[in-house]
Amino acid sequence: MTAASYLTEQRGLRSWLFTLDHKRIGVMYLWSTLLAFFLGGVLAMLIRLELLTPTRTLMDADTYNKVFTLHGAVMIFLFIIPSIPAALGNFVLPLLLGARDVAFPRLNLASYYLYVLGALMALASMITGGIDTGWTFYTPYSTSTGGAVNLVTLAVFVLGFSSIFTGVNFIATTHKLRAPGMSWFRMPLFVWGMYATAIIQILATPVLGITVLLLFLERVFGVGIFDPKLGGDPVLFQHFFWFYSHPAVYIMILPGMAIISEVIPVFSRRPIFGYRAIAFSSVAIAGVSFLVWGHHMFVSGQSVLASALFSFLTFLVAIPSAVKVFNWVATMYKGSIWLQAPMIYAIMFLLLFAIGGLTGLFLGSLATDVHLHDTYFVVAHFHYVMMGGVFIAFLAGLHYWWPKMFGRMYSERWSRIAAALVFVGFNTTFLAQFVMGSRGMPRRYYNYLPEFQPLHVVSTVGSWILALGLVITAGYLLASLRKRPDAPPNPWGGMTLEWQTSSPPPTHNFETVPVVDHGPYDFPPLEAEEELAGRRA
Amino acid sequence: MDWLRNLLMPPRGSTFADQVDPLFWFLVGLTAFFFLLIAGLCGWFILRYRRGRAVRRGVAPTHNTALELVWSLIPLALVIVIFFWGFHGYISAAVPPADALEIKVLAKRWLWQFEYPSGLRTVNDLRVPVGKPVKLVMISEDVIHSFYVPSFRIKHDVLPSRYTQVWFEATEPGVHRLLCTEYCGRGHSDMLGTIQVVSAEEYQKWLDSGGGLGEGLPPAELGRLIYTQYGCEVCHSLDGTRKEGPSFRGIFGKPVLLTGGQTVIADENYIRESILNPQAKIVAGYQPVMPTFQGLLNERQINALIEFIKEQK
Amino acid sequence: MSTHAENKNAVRTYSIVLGALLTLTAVTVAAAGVNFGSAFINVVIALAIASAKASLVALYFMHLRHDRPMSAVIFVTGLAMLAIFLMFCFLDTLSREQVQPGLTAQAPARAVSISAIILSAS
Amino acid sequence: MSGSHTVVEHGAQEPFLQHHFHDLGQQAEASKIGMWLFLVTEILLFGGLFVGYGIMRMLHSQAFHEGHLHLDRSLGAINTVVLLVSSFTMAMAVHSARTGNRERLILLLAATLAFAGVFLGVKYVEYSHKFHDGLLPGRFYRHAGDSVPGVAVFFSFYFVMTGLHGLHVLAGMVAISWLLRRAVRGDFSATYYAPVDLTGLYWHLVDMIWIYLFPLLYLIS
Repeated sequence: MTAASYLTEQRGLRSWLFTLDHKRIGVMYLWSTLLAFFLGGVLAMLIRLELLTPTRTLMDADTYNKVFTLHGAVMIFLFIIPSIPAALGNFVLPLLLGARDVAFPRLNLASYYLYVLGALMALASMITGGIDTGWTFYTPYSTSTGGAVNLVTLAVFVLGFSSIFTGVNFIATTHKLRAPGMSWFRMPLFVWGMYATAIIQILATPVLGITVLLLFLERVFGVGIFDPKLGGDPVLFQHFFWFYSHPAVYIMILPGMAIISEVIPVFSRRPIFGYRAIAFSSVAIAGVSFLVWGHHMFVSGQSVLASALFSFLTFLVAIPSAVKVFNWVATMYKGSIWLQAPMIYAIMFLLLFAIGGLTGLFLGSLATDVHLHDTYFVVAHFHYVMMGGVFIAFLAGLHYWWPKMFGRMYSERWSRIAAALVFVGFNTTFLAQFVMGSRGMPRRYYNYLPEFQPLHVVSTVGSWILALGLVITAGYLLASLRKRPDAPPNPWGGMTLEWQTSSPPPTHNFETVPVVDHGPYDFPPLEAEEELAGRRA
Repeated sequence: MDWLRNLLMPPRGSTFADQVDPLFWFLVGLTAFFFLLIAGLCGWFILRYRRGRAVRRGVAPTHNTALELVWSLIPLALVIVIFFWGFHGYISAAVPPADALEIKVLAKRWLWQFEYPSGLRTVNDLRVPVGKPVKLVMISEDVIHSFYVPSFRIKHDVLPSRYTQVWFEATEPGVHRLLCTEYCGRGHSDMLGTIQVVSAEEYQKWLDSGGGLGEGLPPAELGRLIYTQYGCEVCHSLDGTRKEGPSFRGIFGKPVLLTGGQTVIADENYIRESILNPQAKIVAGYQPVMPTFQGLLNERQINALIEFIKEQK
Repeated sequence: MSTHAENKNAVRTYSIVLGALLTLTAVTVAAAGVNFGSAFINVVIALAIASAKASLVALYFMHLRHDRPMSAVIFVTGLAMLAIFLMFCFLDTLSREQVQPGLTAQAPARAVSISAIILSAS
Repeated sequence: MSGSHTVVEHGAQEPFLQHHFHDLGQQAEASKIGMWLFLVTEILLFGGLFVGYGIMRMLHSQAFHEGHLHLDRSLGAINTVVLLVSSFTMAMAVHSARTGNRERLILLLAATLAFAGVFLGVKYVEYSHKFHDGLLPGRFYRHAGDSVPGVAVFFSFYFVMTGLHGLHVLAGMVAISWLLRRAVRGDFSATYYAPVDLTGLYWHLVDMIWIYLFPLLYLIS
């Protein structure tokens, strides 16, 4: 590399802590969220270990309740929600648009520090009594239990604003900082996905803020809105909570879909099939996501009329999701499919997300949801969407942009071994949970009926395979950082703007302002590409 | 196919099973079909159009309006069918027949209490006649619980703020499991009960005998029965393990330190008071969470429980 | 010179808007003392007046009337989300089935039908 | 990076242009979009309270009526007028900034700040009166002699809603003070006045929320 990159132009801790560079903030976010994922993963392993036997295995019921609460809260608020937008998105969104930075760099740094503050508050709960409410904080349990609930509600409030700031930045950046020639329909689909995500972040997160604030005030002052003893309605809390937390599912999955929309055309060397359909379906999902939250409440005492409406609207979300999947598959048709790590994870995403999405039909449908609600079926379903979907897409994106972020190629061979282990481990862990769930094993159970033990053992063993795969992933990625920089500017042959600059990029992203004169997936004719492959080999 | 049915679904115990299960199996089939379709296409494309493989690729279209309409409209039609199918089952579960037998349910951490029209009360043990609609009117004393009977395919939250209801009609005599499915704290996974479906005559006989719990049993044996059936075991262990409440092991006749510093001897009167008025004296280090059993246990049953506790040396 | 004219113009517009806002404040205080038949109608009238005031503030003080449409789009989207939130919460609360011990004879089946719910909401 | 950034910001040609924007117009438009997005989050934050208020008022309509009788309607009306006038002076301040009239900008910002102070002063009088009567939120409610239960819930909402609004007024005062300092320093001109414009938008939103709070809390019939 000739010129200094964003990694080397300035050195020292201060140059990182006070940076306004979106790439450095993205990298700081990346390491922080990965640390959170590691913590959440350790907690998950503890949960699986405890469930190896029907009664006590290694911890008491109180500890177990705190562990699963923290696992959920850490994974959702500290990992999945910020991982793709704030870590990968921060890094690549301005590059994809040909911008020098996001619109509000200081707000971006503020977002990161709010994240750190919120994370520290949430983790401080571990040493100040723990929290055993479940990540859903349902009242009146959450208003009557002891522990560090107050601290965690405030942490969630702070984390919410961190997320809002990211969303504000992305929308303003997309509107105002596109490079010359970058019309809306020349934007890479990742940008469309981020844009749709940002809409939800801005519109839904404030309601989470007021919900946890009211919960906090309920605990401190006894406000009375959610407390039946004071004339309040605990079911209203569920409306407040899910008004945010269901759209939040799309804050998580839309960025995952956005990554897949980048990876599949590049590694199939095909223009994406149905660009507009995918772009609009992202925005459609963002819109409809606000109309479906009540499907978490079919057995909660919500009225029959509300349940019926919410069920119907829920099914409408299935359509844009299905459209996306079919478009991705069709993109591969007559392509030149290059099975490198990002593509392997993208195909894994297609398979796992298909299961996650299709099992959602069981839960959106009223009669079957009554039986399956709050069982392991739900646990398996959302892990297929959140982990099989979002996390696998995150891995696809991480492998895709890793050379760009750090200027190093990782070991392709180890990445295949790891991917195979992750795939086998994941399915072993969670397919067993589908079966348990439909047979009537409730979630959040510390003790369980002995008849479920074989399936729990399978699930726990699966979690070990999964963990092994992830440890290997961490190993070869970290090992690549010890090498000398060896990544070419465009290792995958992508046509989007981030590949037009060096790897890693210079501080101001581009030496000259790029001018866009083609679509994001207008690859050169295939013959030339095949020739290129021959030369590289 | 029976093995598959037993693998994925619990036994069928109520009329709802016949409404829920066909939809469930339809969805299983749909999931399998679309998953195999997607996986098959992916596999085929990967094999056929692998990079470097000499194959005629030509120019693939970047969109195809007709195709895109087809794969939007077919799922749309399918989900509309699923919606109405699911709605149908849900509505019939939401509206109990007018002649349903009404039983009141009180949920509290961590037990289920049932009150029959005759005034009889039981704990964690619901007995219902076969082939007759039963409506449960439920309320909680503390936090939200959820009444779940997998083999009946019914579930409904039990709220502390207002009554909710659920109904079912059991199809044959047998025993079914009742679980709590709304997380309610330490004893959540122990908040279990049984539902015994018996013939109409047997049900009537049982009601007339006042529940007939443990007749003819010696007091300590009856005490053991009450200990399990009334949910004492959820909070009080027999082997010294610390649970929500103090263990019964070796407490009888011993001094007990209370919150506030005073000490009492755990004699018959103390135990009796703790059963009927649990908040009167709280053992140091424990929370005042125990519900009262006033009106739930008669004198004979209380004495039996005391005898049982005496034996836990 | 154009500044001067523009100046005068703006001062006049803002003054008229302020006058309207103060008048509407007086109207809403007065309306609160009048019984329009039901508490519900009183709430609707109070909220209608408040919305008129808020619209004046948004259109003139916040320049939405002359601004780029983007600002208005963002603002209206936010209000629409709030409306959705409000609507569904009320819909559920108003249409809940009333369950009481011993009320078997009531006809909860009717309560399910949408027409009954619309009736009970008004 | 932060170092070079500051250099660009205080560069010679455009003192307040950040390095990643082409010109001040683009920068102002981006910041305006950002501000409106932020205002939407504020609307939804308060919106949650309005929804909760609506449901609780429906469930406890008598208690809400009885509770509101303890509020001083004339003080509420005075505060409404004060806040509306402050919105007017703020709009005029933005106009002065746009036309480059520095003296008038300073005067109008100071006036807005003063009205905001009056608003909080009146609020203080109201709050201390409620404290004295034991009309406190939720479980701290000490007032005796209510004919219906649930008045405590009304006062919970009264304090949470006006309290959160009061905090926003306070934040607005901090922002206006900062504008005042920059205006005195001579930072603003007819080409660069975005901070005044954006603070103005925020201030009008605070006013707008009060426009709804006033009838909902003080005028229940």
